Amino acid sequence: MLEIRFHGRGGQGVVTASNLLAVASDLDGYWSSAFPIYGAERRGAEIEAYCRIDSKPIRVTSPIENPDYVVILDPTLLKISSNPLRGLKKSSVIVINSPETPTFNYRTFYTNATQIAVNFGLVKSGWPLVNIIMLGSLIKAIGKISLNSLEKAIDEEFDEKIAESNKKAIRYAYENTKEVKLVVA
Amino acid sequence: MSLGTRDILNKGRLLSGTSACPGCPENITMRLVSTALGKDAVFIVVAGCSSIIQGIGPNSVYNYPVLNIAFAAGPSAASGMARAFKMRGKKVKPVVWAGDGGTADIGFASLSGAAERNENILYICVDNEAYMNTGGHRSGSTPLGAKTPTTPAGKKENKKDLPLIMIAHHVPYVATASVGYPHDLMNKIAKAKDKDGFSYVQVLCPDPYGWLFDPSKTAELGKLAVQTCYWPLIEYNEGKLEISPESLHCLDIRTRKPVKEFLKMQGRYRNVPDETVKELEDYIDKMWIRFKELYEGKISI
Amino acid sequence: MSLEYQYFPVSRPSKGAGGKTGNWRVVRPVVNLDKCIGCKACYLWCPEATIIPGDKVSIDYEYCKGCGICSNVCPVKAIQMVSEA
Amino acid sequence: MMSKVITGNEAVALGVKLSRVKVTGIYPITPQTYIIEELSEMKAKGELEAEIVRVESEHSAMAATFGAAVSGVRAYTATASQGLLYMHEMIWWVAGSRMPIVMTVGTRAVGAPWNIWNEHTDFMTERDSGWLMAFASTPQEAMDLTIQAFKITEDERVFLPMMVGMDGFILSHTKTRVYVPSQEEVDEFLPLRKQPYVLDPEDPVSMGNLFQPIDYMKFRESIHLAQINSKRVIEEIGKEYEKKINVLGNYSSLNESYKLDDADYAIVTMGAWSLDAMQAIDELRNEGLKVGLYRIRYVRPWDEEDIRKKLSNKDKVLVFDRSISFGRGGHLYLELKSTLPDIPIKGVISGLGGVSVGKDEMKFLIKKFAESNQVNEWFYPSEVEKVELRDPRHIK
Repeated sequence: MLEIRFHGRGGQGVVTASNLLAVASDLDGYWSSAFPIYGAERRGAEIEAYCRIDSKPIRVTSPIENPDYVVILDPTLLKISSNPLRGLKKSSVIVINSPETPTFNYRTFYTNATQIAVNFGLVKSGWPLVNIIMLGSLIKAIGKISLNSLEKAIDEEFDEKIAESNKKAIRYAYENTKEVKLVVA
Repeated sequence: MSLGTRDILNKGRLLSGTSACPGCPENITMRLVSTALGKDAVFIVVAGCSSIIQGIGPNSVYNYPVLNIAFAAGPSAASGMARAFKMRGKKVKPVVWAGDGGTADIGFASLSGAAERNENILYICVDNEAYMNTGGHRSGSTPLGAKTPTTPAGKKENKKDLPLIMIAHHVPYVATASVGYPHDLMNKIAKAKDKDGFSYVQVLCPDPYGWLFDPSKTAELGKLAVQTCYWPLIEYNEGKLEISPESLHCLDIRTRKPVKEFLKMQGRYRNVPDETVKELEDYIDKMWIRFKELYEGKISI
Repeated sequence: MSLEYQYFPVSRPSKGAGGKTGNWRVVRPVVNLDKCIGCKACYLWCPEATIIPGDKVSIDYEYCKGCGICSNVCPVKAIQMVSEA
Repeated sequence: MMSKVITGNEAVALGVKLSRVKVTGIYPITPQTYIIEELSEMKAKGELEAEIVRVESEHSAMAATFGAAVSGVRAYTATASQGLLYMHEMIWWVAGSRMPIVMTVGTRAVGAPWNIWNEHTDFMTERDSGWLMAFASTPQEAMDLTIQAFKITEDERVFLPMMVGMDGFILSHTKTRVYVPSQEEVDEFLPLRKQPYVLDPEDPVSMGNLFQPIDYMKFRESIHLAQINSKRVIEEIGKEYEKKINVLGNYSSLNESYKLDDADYAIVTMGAWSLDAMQAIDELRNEGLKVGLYRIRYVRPWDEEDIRKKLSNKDKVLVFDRSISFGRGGHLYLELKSTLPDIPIKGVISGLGGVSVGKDEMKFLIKKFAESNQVNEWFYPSEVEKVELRDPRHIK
């Protein structure tokens, strides 16, 4: 079973990202379950969402404490808390929205999703919509969920126009996601 | 007079042998209302005297389908019924039958909600000005100065102005009536029934055992309440306020009968202090100034 | 499965659901047929539907509770309340 | 049947639509709000042929739903927590009136203090009301039970309302694969509405006026017997559902067992964490511990016979409760205790107010229980164990 944890801020589409991944995985024939931690958080607050992917029905329901993949939609989160890096295993992989090359002691993938969002016009109420773009990076890192299924999931979720620009953006993110050469400390 | 005695002979749907106290004004109202409504109505009776008046199951003296229901649930249950009948393509009017406690107090939120949604229901408040079924305890609709078991020294607050509150909901139809004027009541119910939306009719029901007067005087008290202008007979129809003919004299303070004549017949106003009577007169006067201005179009709600 | 155990709180319209209410009466209305003009005011206001209308009215004593409203609303004072004792 | 990745709330809304509900009285409360949003959305798109009464309180939501039901149409509502407690009076009224209605309860803690997260106390406090009470463990089951509920409640041997519980957030907000039947399949399964009486001027029956004490008592006995007799109906309808609609489901019995036959120890659970428990059992069995699960799906009717059959040969039983009857213990624990007076039973209360109890905590507890019996009645997962308990303020 793959366990993926998403970190972002309220209003960034953290929950939508986790949901879309679940739908895409389902289309690829896997079982999946996606859920958020719901609190009284408002826009801007730290938010987590979870997605599990497996070849058989998923039975565990608890929040993911030891993720295989951590997706960080907003790098500024790392400045306010250590939550995004909580409970990581040696084998855990970080996928982060970052303008520069990040340095973690984990296998890391990164892309400048904020810039991509601006370039592709995915900005709403002043906020770049990075959530779906980061899914492009994530499936690149995971390797076994297809871009095709993710595109289908996006088509199901959004109106045609929004879906089209998102699909272009994830493809771009998918193709331009970089892996950081691991520096062992 | 659109409804003559011939209609009444054929249409009254209250059967003899009720569990009501002798001289019950709610029974008079039920007979008159059912006459005006005809067959195609379903009654929703909230907790109150009428829950008991129907008699003991499996029989009931109300010759209607009746849904007896908890105190605060009348207007919402009626809303659900109205929607169900709409889905079934049936022209049936849900009629909420509630006392003043169920209307002014515990049921007010659901009444206001149903009015705001303009549900296709008719709400009838049989206003005997107290929780008569439990022993005559004060409600929001009990008038100033009235002695009840929970206000033994006389109520300190004025009667809640329900008709105006309902008018402020801008529903198609709001009216007041009194058991003293049967034809006025029946005409108003007939109009309310035909509205495709929410209508509210509040009927003053002088209660011999709560107001403490001889039951044979029920109709007389119902008339006196109107003649002294204590109880206004009005009609708010599609945004226009009308004063019913029986109450037109109230527009001029000089043609009103002194409220004392109404009060002196009731035990609940025995030994009422003069200043309370004065306050009550003042309340009545202000009420009529408001109605006059509304009626003459000087103010609107 | 027999459905005998199913029992629902439903009622049907029926006269006298509150009992034979005539025996609540302490005073009885008596119509003076010479005076009655058949106007049916008593019928209109009767809270128990116990006035039987016609050219002259009569009274259903099985259910009449003796409240006396009929006597009071009669414009020609044709109904007298008489003690049951 | 087609599969979709949807939340428990969406699954229930689809079940309601497929059951051709005609009127729903709705009022928002977290975590069920998405159900009524979905229904409103379906109606706006013309997919749902129903009247939606957007009332001003939960008391009114139940009253409106009830009013519609007595007028002869299929009616549904949903609520949670404070809302469920606020409609408590009407819940009793509906059952007393013997009116088939279906309601979803997205379970949630009850204040004070405010808490929006999952626990079962709200749901369990209604167990004396006369309603049939089922509880789902997956979004799939939430939908399946909703569709079955209409048929069960409208069976002439039952004629009682039914609430279907579903863990707030854990099921209501989790997106996962759900097999959704076609309209034709549901139509074939669910016949036209039946109910004990309809309020209609053509035949003026009335409901609920005063009856003699002896009649009242007979009505109460009738509800009790209908509850007991509903067991067979639920099994029949469950089997039919399995055959006609969801071949993957397991609805032929009220409750469910997992690796129980050869188990020395049994645990009892209800709701979503039952699946975590199954996972824990698999792992513990690999470690050689012979433990099995009995999952309560129906709180009412209570399947005393099956519980005795499945559990009376166990060495001991551990009951997990996500609810509390203050001063006495977990509700399921109390029920089990009265059903199995001769077996050592222990109850553990946890997961209240959204405290997360998963597979690992289950493993810890079961192991401890099996090996030493030393399980505290109140279990706090390690990460919240060091909660600072504040002193009450002493008022002079």
